[in-house]
Amino acid sequence: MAAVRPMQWTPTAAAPEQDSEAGLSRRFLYYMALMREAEGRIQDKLYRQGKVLGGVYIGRGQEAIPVGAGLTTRPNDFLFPSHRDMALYFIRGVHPREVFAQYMGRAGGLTGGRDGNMHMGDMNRRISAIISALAAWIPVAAGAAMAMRYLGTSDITYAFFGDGSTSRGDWHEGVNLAAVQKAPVVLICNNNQWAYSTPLDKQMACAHVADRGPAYGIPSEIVDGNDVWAVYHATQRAADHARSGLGPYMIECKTFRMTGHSAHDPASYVPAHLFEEWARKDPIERLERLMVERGYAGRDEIDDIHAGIRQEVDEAIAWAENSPYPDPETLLDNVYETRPAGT
Amino acid sequence: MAAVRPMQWTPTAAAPEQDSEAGLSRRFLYYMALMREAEGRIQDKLYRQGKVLGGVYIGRGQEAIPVGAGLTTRPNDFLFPSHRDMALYFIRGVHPREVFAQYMGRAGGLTGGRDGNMHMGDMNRRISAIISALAAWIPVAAGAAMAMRYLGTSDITYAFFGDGSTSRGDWHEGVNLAAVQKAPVVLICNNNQWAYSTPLDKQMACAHVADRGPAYGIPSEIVDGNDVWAVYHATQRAADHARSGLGPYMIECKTFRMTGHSAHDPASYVPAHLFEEWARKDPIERLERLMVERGYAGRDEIDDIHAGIRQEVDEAIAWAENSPYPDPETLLDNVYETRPAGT
Amino acid sequence: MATTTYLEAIREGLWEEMERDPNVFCIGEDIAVYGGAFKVTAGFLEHFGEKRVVDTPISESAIVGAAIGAGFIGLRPVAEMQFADFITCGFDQIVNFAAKCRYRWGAGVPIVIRAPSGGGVHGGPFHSQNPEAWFAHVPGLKVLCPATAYDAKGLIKSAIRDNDPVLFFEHKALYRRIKEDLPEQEYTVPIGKAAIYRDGTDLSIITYGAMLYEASQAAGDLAAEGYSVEIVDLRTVFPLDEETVLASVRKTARAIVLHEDTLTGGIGGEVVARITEKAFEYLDAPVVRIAAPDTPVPYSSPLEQAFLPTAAKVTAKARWLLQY
Amino acid sequence: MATTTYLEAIREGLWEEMERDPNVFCIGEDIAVYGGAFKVTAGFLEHFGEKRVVDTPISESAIVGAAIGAGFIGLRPVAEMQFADFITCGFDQIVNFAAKCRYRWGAGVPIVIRAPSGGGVHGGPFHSQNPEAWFAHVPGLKVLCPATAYDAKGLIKSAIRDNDPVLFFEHKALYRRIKEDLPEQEYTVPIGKAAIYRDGTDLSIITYGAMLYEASQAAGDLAAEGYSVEIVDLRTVFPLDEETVLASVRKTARAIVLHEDTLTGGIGGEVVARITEKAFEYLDAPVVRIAAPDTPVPYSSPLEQAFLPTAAKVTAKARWLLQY
Ligand SMILES: Cc1ncc(C[n+]2csc(CCOP(=O)(O)OP(=O)(O)O)c2C)c(N)n1
Ligand SMILES: Cc1ncc(C[n+]2csc(CCOP(=O)(O)OP(=O)(O)O)c2C)c(N)n1
Ligand SMILES: [Mg+2]
Ligand SMILES: [Mg+2]
Repeated sequence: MAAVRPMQWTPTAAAPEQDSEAGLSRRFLYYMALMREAEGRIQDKLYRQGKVLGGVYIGRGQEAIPVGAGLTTRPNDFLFPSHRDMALYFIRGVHPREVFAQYMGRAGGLTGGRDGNMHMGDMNRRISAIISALAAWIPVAAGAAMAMRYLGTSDITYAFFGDGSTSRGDWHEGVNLAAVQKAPVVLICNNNQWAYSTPLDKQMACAHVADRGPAYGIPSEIVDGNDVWAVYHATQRAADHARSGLGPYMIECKTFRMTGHSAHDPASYVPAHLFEEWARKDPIERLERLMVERGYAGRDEIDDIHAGIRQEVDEAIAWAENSPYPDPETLLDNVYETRPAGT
Repeated sequence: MAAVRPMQWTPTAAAPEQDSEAGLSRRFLYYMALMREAEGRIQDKLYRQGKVLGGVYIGRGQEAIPVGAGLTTRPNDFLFPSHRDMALYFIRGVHPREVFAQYMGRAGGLTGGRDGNMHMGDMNRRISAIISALAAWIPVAAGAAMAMRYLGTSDITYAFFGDGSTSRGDWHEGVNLAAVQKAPVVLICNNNQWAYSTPLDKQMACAHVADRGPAYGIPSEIVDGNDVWAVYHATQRAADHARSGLGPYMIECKTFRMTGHSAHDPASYVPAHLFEEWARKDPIERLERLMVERGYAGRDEIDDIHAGIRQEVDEAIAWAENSPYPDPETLLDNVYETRPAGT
Repeated sequence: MATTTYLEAIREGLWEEMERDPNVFCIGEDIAVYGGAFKVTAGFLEHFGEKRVVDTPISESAIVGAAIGAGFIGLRPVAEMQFADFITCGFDQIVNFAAKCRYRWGAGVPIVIRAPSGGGVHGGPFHSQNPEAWFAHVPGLKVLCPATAYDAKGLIKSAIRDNDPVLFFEHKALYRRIKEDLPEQEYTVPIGKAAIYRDGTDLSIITYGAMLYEASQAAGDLAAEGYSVEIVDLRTVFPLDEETVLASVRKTARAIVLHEDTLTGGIGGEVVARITEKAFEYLDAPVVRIAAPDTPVPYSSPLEQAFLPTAAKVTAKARWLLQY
Repeated sequence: MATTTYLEAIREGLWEEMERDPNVFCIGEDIAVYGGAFKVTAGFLEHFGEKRVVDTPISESAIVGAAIGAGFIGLRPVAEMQFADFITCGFDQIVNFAAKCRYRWGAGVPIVIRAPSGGGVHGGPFHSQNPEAWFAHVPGLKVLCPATAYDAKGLIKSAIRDNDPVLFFEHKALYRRIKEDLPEQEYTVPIGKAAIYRDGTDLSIITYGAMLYEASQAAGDLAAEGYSVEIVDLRTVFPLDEETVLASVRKTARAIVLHEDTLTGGIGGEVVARITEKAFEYLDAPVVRIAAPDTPVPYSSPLEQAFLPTAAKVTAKARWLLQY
């Protein structure tokens, strides 16, 4: 199965050794822009062309969260993304080809066509595939973290979720178990203020997701989710906390969902002025302004990064479109490690 | 089915019109002592004699909670007891006969032998039967409360649960839904500091169950669960809050489980000194001392109440032992309102 | 030209019942402002108001639980699972709370749980499942899987009026694909009664849900070959209308049980077992099942196509049986 | 005199695997300090320490989820449900997370979920259920229901070594009732293989779990009447060992499928369907099922006795079949 054979891939502008502020800014920008471009192509082109079928959920306007948090991860940490965190896959070394092929149901996709859209994972790259049931991965992340401690490592897990997902019983059970067990989990909420058509005040009667930390005896902090540096620093604090044996730490990233819930949702229930307001807070533009202001990069360099990404994405889509569909003969494979007699 | 035909029963010492402080004290004492006596007979006699089979879970030392809370209820309020709240049934007018017959699996029991121990309910008397899965009734209580508001009544629901039950996903989902919907639910936690063999600090990493109120944006308060007057007043506040449309209100009653988890559990995992400590805080003795001090009742009157209860219980047990077992011919009845063809 | 889609039929049934009985109300995720993920309840909020069309947090267990509680107080809640796949998140409430109250303490639970199920829409493993078999194993529940617009409307109305918990699986691939003319006047369809969708004498195909149309196509193809195929549409998969099934098989002596749900542990086994036990002497050939294989529902089209049972598979098996 | 109870056999199997492989650990409610509601893990905490015997909050979904997560990191978790009835609270994690990871993205989930199931102990509706059929309908899971101490030990060891999610249902009425002498030397029992518990030629009884002993008593009674009854103990109810079942029925030409779980939608239907499809020509009589009726498990003794299948019911039906 394709899923377990990682591809080799070197991101054009994100070599990990660039750890100066300028270098890190460039990596932030690269991954955020790559996510924006890749998701844009999927939602606005491939989906409309009928090349991507089924549900499409993108994280436009929220890229600072997976990127700021993702770049604090170490190779052995295990990531549990939610459905608007595409950048985490790139940060984990998943090739854009594999992502496009995933969306188009091709054999070269991360799940080889078995599953679609953001339902992808790779054990070798230590990133999990979500199941649809929201927050189901919170207890799983807790258990993985318990296992890491059990094995005596300083590895940690990162669990991502939306505001709406906190309503699920699994979220509660998972956070509570992690807290009691002092499991090294970093809990990262993308509070984009909507869950499908449901606004925050119909989802919870507390003002902030972070208000839920004390219910589990864990620290929680609120951060501007459109400020990638802020997300990065907060996540670093959270990771340090978890890594040093103090248990889970929750970060609530305030942001906004700049699209409908999915590609088919025009989001007419969202007051238009909110989109305008939040468009002005776009995390990519904001980072670019900062980079220019601080002299981390010139406009040209930034344009080059975008151009490089567009080329990468063009190439990856072409590759994915040439990837064959999975062979129906493989339909029964891999239900179990060994196929049971008579099936 | 026996369950839907309430018996006539007049409690010996608990006429509802006694609403002076002295009168109320007498009603408190009556129900607490009745619960103590009934549960004592079940656990220490009938169970040992093999007349009660299966699990037995009693609320010894916790009687002030169902009694203090229960006596704030109005006839149309709907009660969702937990498994250590027997007094609620008596307060609802369930006859001790029906309770003993329930425990002995007789036709005259509240479920006619269909279910056992505290798994009993009665729609006519507006008291629900729990299912075993802890906290499953919290969302149910939320929905019942929503329906009451829908119907334009000022009725409310009371939902009882233990400290350990707050770990369940259903607890979270139910409390959150109630909070968002501002459903009139009074949430009453018996924090007896154990859940089976599991102490609080392995159940939750916060200090108090009440710390969880803010996570739902609902008021919560801590009360001495062995002080029936304190429970009564706190519940009254909670009920007023809920009845006036302000939504759920949580009360955490600090108490102690003065037995094993169930009749077969010697509770050797509980440090012995805790039993001694809490024995001194016994809610019944404490109420009696207060009644005598304040001149609400003399020792004689108190002794009379106990004697009356013993007699009532003797009679009820005798009745229950004479109640027939359910007829196996009824096995297939009442799975549905109308039995499907061919079954 | 046929005018009412399967989806509209459900909407109409729901609407009529809400008009008829003020105790009927809807509860679920994104059903009010948004009108539901599939727009079944579009326009309900505007007409019936927010007391009767309640958007909830993402809490399937609480949705079912709240419906049960509202049922206790005399309402008739219709709960929606956004996708049937998420019903597993409210499983305990359904199988242990709702299903067992009446038996245990005489408390009826008059709730309906609507859930869009089924594949063929590129939904992948979590937006395509057919969970009916789990619930058909739970005494106390009723499980409906309408295939036609007529039945969808008639059954949702019966479900709402029923005093026991009813699971109503709406096949999402039929929502907009199936269109029929429905009667002007009000009607209901009884729960627990199968329908003879097509009369025949040589072979019975017993099926339900979207597979009805595969069966129908197969029956057409086989008619061209001179075979007369009877199709039994179960409609209610639990409690099963054994009489109608047995009567058909006693007539035709050959049977295929067809469902989209995966084979092992699906409802097919139950149907075959009843036929084998109670119509054994009438059988001229083995009773065979056609169902999806024992795998999750794959996403990619070629895989999903290979996964789903089709008319062609039915026809091939039927020929073998008819020549047996 | 036989020395090892069914319960001790499970304990021994678990203990040996924990000794053998440091990646094996136990997680559940009240399993450490208390040693488990049934004391299966009594003494484990003292011997293996609290890292390997983990008491959790009352959170069945999180217990299963945490086991999955620990499995991702290379451990081999054994999770306990205090009673099998509570497995419904972790249902989504089992059927959607654990069962589907390998198929979707190649991630093996090497977990075991132990759960005391079954009636006959006056447990009432929520401490007596047999939930195996739900899971036997979920591709990706393996479902074990051992009946003997030998199999219980051998299968728990195989389950722990298996790289796929395994549900291990321990029949609580057998815990202390069944005693056997077990081999001194280590052994395992293969998953997916039924056992011929008793050889016979006239009739096959296909069963598993506690019903094995009712079948066995019935077979004894029928032997006295001159009938030779074969008993197939499925042991693994999913994936099913079809070959062994079919071989038995092809030999005897008559079959009863017997289980304690309720009739409709139980595993019996699946077994009958496979026999009917694949051994049809060998059958001399209808294949019949004996199972609990379609009701919740009642508490009171006379009701529960009427509910549970018994040797007498089996014998009566067998006589009818043998004379068919
Ligand atoms: C248990 C469950 N119920 C419903 C859904 C359908 N659903 C998918 S995403 C979504 C909204 C999620 O909101 P949130 O957690 O805030 O994440 P966001 O989409 O806003 O990033 C819903 C209701 C689901 N996936 N799982
Ligand atoms: C979902 C679920 N898991 C496990 C159990 C078994 N069980 C019954 S009571 C109990 C402890 C409950 O603790 P708590 O809520 O604190 O109530 P207490 O018994 O202390 O009054 C447990 C684990 C159960 N009934 N339901
Ligand atoms: Mg959101
Ligand atoms: Mg407790």
